[in-house]
Amino acid sequence: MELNVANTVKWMTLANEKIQENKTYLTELDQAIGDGDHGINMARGFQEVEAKITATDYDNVSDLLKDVSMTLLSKVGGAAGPLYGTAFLKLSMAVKGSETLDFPKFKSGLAEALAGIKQRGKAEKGEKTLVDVWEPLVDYLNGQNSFNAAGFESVAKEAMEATKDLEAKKGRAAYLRERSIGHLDPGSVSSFYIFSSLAEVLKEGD
Amino acid sequence: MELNVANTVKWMTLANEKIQENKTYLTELDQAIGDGDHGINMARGFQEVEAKITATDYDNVSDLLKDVSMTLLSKVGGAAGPLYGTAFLKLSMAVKGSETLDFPKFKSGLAEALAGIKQRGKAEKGEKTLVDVWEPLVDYLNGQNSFNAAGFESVAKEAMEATKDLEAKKGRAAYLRERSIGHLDPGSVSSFYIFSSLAEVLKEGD
Amino acid sequence: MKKIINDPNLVVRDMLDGFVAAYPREVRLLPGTTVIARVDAPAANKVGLVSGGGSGHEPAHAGYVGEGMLDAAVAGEVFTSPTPDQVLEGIKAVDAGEGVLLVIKNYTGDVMNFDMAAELAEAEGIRVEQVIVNDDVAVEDSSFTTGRRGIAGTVFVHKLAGAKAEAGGTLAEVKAVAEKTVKNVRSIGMAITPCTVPAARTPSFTLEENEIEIGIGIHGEPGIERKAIVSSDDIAAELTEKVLDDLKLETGSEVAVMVNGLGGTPEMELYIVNKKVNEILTSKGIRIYDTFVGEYMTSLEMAGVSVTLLKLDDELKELLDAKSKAPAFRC
Amino acid sequence: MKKIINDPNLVVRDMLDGFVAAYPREVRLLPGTTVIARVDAPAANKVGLVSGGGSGHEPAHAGYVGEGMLDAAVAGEVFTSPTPDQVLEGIKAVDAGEGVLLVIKNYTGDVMNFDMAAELAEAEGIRVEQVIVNDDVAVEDSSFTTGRRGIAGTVFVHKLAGAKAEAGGTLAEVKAVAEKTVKNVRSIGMAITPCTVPAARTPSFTLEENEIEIGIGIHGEPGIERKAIVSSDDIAAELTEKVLDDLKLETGSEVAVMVNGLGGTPEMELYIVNKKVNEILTSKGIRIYDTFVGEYMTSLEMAGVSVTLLKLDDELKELLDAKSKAPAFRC
Ligand SMILES: Nc1ncnc2c1ncn2[C@@H]1O[C@H](COP(=O)(O)OP(=O)(O)O)[C@@H](O)[C@H]1O
Ligand SMILES: Nc1ncnc2c1ncn2[C@@H]1O[C@H](COP(=O)(O)OP(=O)(O)O)[C@@H](O)[C@H]1O
Ligand SMILES: [Mg+2]
Ligand SMILES: [Mg+2]
Ligand SMILES: [Mg+2]
Ligand SMILES: [Mg+2]
Repeated sequence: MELNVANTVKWMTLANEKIQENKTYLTELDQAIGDGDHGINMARGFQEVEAKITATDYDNVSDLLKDVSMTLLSKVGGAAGPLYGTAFLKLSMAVKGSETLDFPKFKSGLAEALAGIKQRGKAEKGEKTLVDVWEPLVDYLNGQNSFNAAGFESVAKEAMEATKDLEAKKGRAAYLRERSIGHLDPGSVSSFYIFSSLAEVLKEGD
Repeated sequence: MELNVANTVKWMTLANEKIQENKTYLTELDQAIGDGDHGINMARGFQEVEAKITATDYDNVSDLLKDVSMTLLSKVGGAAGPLYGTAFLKLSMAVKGSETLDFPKFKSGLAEALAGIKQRGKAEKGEKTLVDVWEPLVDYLNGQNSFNAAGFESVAKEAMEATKDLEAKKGRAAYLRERSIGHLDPGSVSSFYIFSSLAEVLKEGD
Repeated sequence: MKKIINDPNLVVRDMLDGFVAAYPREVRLLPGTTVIARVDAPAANKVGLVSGGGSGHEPAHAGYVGEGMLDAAVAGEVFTSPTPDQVLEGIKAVDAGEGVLLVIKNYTGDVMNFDMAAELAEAEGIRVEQVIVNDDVAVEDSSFTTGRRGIAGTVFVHKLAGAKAEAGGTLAEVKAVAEKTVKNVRSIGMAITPCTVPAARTPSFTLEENEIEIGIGIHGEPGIERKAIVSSDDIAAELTEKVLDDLKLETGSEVAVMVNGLGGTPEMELYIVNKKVNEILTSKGIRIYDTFVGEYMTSLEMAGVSVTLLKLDDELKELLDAKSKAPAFRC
Repeated sequence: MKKIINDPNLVVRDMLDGFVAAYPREVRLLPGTTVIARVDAPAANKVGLVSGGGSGHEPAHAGYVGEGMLDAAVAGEVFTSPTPDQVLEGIKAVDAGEGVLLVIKNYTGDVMNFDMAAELAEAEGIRVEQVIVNDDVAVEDSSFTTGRRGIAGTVFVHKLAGAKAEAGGTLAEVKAVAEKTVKNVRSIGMAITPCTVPAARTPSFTLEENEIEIGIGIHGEPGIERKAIVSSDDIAAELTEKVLDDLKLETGSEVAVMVNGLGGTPEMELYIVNKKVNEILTSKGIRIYDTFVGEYMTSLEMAGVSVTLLKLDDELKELLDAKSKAPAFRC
């Protein structure tokens, strides 16, 4: 695998597409156990991400990911904004200096991103948050030596689906306590769109 | 005919009954071309009238009618309160001094009541108000030498029904202008209940 | 009908009790009446100012009782004018010998009940004057009918006449200010959802899911037109133009603006309306001296908005700026 | 969804424009931001007080900007915390060198975004302190979860910390007042109808025709219990008791009461609720120092009410009585 400027732009474009398509669905998931804005927030943020990165020339992936981070941070708001903003900032920092992102760098970058999310959100695995998709993916990559798009996507998908059975302990869904069980975590679903977009982009390149 | 204390109490009791039964209907009529409170207002007022006059001993009809007037005036509110209050006050004044109310006195009393309504409400016949029931009745009685319950009731009924085709020029329904046509005037309907109650009471006595 | 109430027939009593419980420093409820009066009524050496009307328009009218505005507000049943005996109690409670001005919204019921009360008060030797507010341009101003209704513009009459009375104006002077205000104030409203009189239990009217009504009255009386909902900008423009058509302001005129919520409309939407009202007036060279956005004259839980413009001169501006301690109009 | 709006995605911008258009003497909108600041910000020699949060809670928070309360309010999208860059603009605009206190409602998103803004401001050499408001007793106060939400009690924090800052308190002193207020304020809400986020177009939740929800959050977050509607007295009693269970007031304690409408509930009903709240407190020997009835912290057009009690001491009473020129809290 190699993430260069071109396919990172593709990744974000595809992620934006999926998020726009599923804007209502994400909002409905958030209406069930949150405040009904997750789809709206993510759609606004990724719209801006796409606008920003397609209008800018980048020398390297790090700068591109930094713009993704800053755009999400300043356009999404709510809980998702700082969390995704932090994650992409960490990813960007982890690959600083190199023009492209190879598998080892992606692996460590994602681990840094996860650490950033956990620190910012003070959440651990099993609390029905983004962490429940990001941590299984980091764990999975730790056992891999090269990028396997299908495997990556299926781990993301399973992790996302597994949030359904969890009781929320962090974020707005936590107010529901045991009544949060039986609903997917909206943020985990949007993370799944981001990761499945990445898998698709890299599949093409395989 | 002779209206004495006993059958005037009966009259008011029966009027109250009819108004309570038709409270929702009167309110619906007022919802259509007014503000939806006529049934509520009349029901509240006549409830109090019955309570007042059944708890009091009267020497004469005039005192009884004065209490009816005062109770309506202080309990009905809106447009109907002062109008009915004025009407019953004039009726009471017209029979002052005599223990009972014979046909000539009733006839002149009703004419005084009508004059009071017209003066208070500044309405003329044909403007879709109380006047459109009270004036035809006064006109009818002018041609009579004794009380004919059936005739009296049928004039009241026809007059009430005829308000349907009128365009309101006074009261809240006037804001609707030509759109008020096709709806009964709520106050004319409550007046009809009052007069048909009188007819029933006097029919019994015939 | 879902409402946070107890007995639908006792909403007015419950509300008045809860109102005086909230503002015991400013107001009191005259025992056995539905009259809310200034705690210090009759205020010495001062013309008394009394208003009132049906309930369901909160904060009108009790919310405008206080130093600098009304001396008493008389509450009727929901959407029903108060009765003459209650208005009389209000008049008697505030008369300090300087006379009393009644501010009446132009509805047949209100006019008749207040008029009878004035007759009774005069019979008791109290000087009483009346002013009728008729700011609603949705209704044709014809001498053959009942004329225009009184709606949110009434609040400005309370404010300006109240300030004049507080400043020591005579009965004639206070009345003149009230009449000048009436002459210079125009309003119009619109609704997107109806309201339900508690004791009636069913909505006073219905609107389709996508329908609005322009020119609605504050008791749900029908307006000018029903149509499919349009943007806030279009609504604001239509209401403002209708008011301007009637008020006829020259460039350079100064106005006070009131964007009034009818009860169910969130404040966010009122500000969105105000944005456009402000733009229109500014573009026409009309100076906005002050703006009031909020719920001033409501219609139970009806969702909708009214726009009021008051043309100002130096005297009215000074009275508008004067201090008021009324709970619903502190300035 | 019937609303008086233009583009559902632009409601916040439209609202802020309409807000500053209404109160140009008191506030201004920082160009290119969603920050409403005092017109004289940074107010010289004064600790800056900044709050904010998602929109849809009007008059919160912009309505509390003004002399004696906030120096700036940062608006997010509807029900969405504002972003760190916007909060940073607010902080920078109000810092007069005396430091800035952030008043944050306890939601994950708000805490994270304000926290990041604080980090950025500190990096620019501004002293920043934070206070987290968590008055909603509908939520368990557990250190294992996100803890209680911040709702209407936040307005008292703005008022009291604002008065302390206006009086010249240091950053530490203003923070101490805010923390004391947080410690002494408890609230709980209930809804009878849901609200609709404009851009979502469908209601955030549904309630049956006869159903109410106790403990609802101001973003429509689920509460404690759904049940068939009961009387206003029962609702008021349940809310008051739940607050008292948590606040534990002795006989003779003094409180401020806030009966807050969630947006769609008419003021009449708020007063009916206040009647019972007042009765309960009085019957328990709790002294009511002041009462606030109205819309202070809303949830779009949701119909419902929240009850807030603030336990007072002499310091807090003095601060509560201090002058405020904020458009939504004039006293
Ligand atoms: N403390 C946290 N740590 C990690 N993720 C979180 C945390 N709190 C919330 N989230 C994620 O954020 C999502 C909600 O995002 P969004 O709806 O945009 O924000 P908000 O809850 O402020 O409305 C949740 O579904 C969850 O995945
Ligand atoms: N000027 C008037 N003269 C005579 N009757 C009138 C007048 N105005 C209204 N009415 C009567 O009053 C009735 C309405 O009474 P009600 O609903 O109790 O009062 P409101 O219109 O104040 O709500 C109308 O149906 C009409 O018959
Ligand atoms: Mg959300
Ligand atoms: Mg009526
Ligand atoms: Mg009426
Ligand atoms: Mg949110």
